[in-house]
Amino acid sequence: MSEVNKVVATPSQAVAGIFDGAVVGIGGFGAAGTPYRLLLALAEQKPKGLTVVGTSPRQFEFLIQSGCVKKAITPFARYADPAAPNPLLEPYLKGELEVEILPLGNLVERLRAAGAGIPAFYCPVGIGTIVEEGKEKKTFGQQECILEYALPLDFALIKAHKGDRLGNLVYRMTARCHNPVMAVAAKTTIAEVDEVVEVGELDPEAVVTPGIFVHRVVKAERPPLDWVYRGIKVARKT
Amino acid sequence: MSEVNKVVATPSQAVAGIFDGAVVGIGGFGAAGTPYRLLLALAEQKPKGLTVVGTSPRQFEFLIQSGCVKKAITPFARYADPAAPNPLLEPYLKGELEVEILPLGNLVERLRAAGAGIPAFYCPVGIGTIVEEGKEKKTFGQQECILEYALPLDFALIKAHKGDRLGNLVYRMTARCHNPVMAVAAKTTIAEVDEVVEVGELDPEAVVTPGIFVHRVVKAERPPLDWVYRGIKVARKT
Amino acid sequence: MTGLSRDLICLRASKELKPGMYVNLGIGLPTQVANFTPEGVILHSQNGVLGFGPIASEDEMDWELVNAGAQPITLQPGISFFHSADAFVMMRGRHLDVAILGAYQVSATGDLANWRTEREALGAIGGSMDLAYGAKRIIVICEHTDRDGKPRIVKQCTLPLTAKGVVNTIITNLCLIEVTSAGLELIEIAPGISIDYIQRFTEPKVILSRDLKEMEF
Amino acid sequence: MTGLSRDLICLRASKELKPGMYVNLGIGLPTQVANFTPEGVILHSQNGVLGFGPIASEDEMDWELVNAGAQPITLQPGISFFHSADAFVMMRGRHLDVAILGAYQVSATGDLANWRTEREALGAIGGSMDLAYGAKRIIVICEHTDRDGKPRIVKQCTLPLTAKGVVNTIITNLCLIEVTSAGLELIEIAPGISIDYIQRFTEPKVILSRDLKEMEF
Repeated sequence: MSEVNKVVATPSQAVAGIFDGAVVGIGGFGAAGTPYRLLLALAEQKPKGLTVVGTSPRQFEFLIQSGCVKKAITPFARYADPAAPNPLLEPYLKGELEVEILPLGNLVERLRAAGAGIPAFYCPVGIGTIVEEGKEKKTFGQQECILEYALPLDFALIKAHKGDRLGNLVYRMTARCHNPVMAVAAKTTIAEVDEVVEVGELDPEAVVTPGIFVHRVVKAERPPLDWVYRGIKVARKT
Repeated sequence: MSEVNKVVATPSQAVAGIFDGAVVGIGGFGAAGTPYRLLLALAEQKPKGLTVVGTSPRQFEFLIQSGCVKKAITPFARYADPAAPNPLLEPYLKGELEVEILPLGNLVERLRAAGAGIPAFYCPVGIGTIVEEGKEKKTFGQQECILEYALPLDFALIKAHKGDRLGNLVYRMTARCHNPVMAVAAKTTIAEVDEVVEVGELDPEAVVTPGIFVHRVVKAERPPLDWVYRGIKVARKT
Repeated sequence: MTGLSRDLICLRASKELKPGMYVNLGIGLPTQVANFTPEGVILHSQNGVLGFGPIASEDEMDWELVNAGAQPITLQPGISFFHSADAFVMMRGRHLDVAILGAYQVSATGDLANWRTEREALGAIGGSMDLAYGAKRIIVICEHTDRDGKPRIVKQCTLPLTAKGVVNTIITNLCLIEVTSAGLELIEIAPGISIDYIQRFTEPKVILSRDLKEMEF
Repeated sequence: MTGLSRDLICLRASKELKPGMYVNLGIGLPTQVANFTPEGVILHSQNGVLGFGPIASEDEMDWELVNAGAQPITLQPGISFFHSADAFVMMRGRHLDVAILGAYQVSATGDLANWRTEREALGAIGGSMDLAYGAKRIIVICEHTDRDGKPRIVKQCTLPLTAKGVVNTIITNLCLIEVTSAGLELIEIAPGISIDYIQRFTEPKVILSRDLKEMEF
């Protein structure tokens, strides 16, 4: 397949064309699996009025700080530790940032649904809570459910461990997390990888994201350790 | 995890307890990935009135022949080649077998939904065809959709390549097919494997079906080649 | 068969495929297009494989490496395996560029019937409805008439539908037709076949393309 | 803190876990239960890992191997990784035997509030609603009173709910309570704590179990 090459040279080239008002999904959970170099490049490119979709403030921080974000859709609208400084809070209180908070499982199902051609599905998670407010409901057996809609992305920024020029990707341990689901949901998926490998080097049985879901691949340096470890709770000896 | 051991000694032990009237999903597509030894053992055990869920007549053949099946849910109610002898046809024409035919994609989504706690979802596949008959519909944007319901299984009979005593499974090439989805949908998943390996031998990044979805594992001899090659179209030189 | 051989139908269809395209070849005649696909086209099969190589010869054959039509296929660098729910995400989520499907009937408005004939009590939907709905472009390849000599391209399908209004292009032994909002546009004619002959075996009236030409290979 | 230390709460909770059970430990105090889980209990985390080992010590730590609370964890034989949609299939599809969750408030009927306090404008739902709905058994572990000394076990939750009627068991520094259809049943009392003391800091009236006993470790 000599003609196909999705690899681009720099993170800036990789995020080119992300337009004002785009819906951008960002993979990762805490630091692990977060496309650090793509986020820095996009923050520098400064598109306006983005809707960002991710799972924790870590994914949104740079983009909020550079004034790119109109709305964040996230299950964690603060860090798990309520005492940690929250980049969403001040812009939210000032009315500069809209925040949609939702169950993480509803989020990943909505993303998968977008990628799978399912416009909406019913689920019981959120019944009896603020999540059900204003939503259509239906009862199956004894179980009341909410109608949840697909959440399609214009772009997904993801982080993988290794990728080839066809866009096949593998991940590393829990840095896999939300990245494969973001990839499926987006019109254009952009992957930051630790290493670009030759086509054929990845085990076909172990490819997690086949190249059909990936449009650009860029090799990037891993994030600095002070950024990474900021989010990691100091372990205690057991 | 010394205490957990899902491995049983024989296919007969593996299928024990499959009760009359049970809904039984059967993995595989054609011969590849079909749990041949489990099917033979179940046909011998002769439960009555099963509803069987699978993707091609190959999965149902033994059970229909031994009079176990009341209803088959399948996208292929004959072989892809219309001329091949069809084990469903005669019992269907005699009124002894009910057949529900449906798009393969709707089937796998209904199975996944059952495993994922989603009682129902909307999808456009089948609109304008017999698939939509009698079903609730709703329009999203311009797209009319059908409401499709989860299809939970009492048992799944699946075929994997290697498994460990925790139930972690890997597959081999296209013998993976529907097996992982069947596993997710069932209350009790029973896996026939070519090889039982030590815990820790499977690459954690490449496990396809984690043990949480698997309840019994049995090592079984591969099916006889005449059975296997019956379904394979003779290749032509290119 | 008048006009093109089955191999030439497949060859003509293969010219619609470009490097980098993700393509599914339906069961039956379409699977044979794999023998002609240009390098760089990435083939998908609904049983959970992407990027496979040509149909296997008898000595290469492995019964656990097959396409959706149970034909043995081959490994090649870049191939990947996944389960069928993921295979159908690709199909139903509009990730495939092209699906090439067989047909019993195609209507003037692009309705497709390809899963059950009049002769049979049971049929085989398989993944045909998923592909017909989900792929960005649907190319139908089939013989221009059925085994009774009746047109497969009809005003209205009489057989059970696979999907409504989905077919973009029809390639037969006689011609290549595009399904447009104005109707069926005749774009290419097989060598040695006349427009009259095509119209005689095509139930709806065809529109002649401004660029109507003889098919090339 | 009166009664049990946080470690002892975790230790008591860990005794509910048996070999072969699939268990999720929620963010916060519940993650510490990992230090006490008996061998053969299989731990799940929503970021896509099953069968992991104890919390990592500082020198074992790898920042790409963490639980949902961003604590470093360890590899052990039988561990597997998957993406988060699959992780949530396990949670929402009722495949987990037990989830141990923290709580701001639990009601007399098992309603749970654990994602936003009164003090904050934004909260963190995370996977709490998915677990609270999806796990077969919900064990809440928390301090018996909040930082203002007010009961966490209340007649009606005043904080935003995580899920209604889902909590099965509550383990605090003072006692172990089962949520039954008859009401809150006091099953075990921490050493040195009186029934009166528990009732004073529990808003609904508790029912004394016939088998009421002192908690053992």
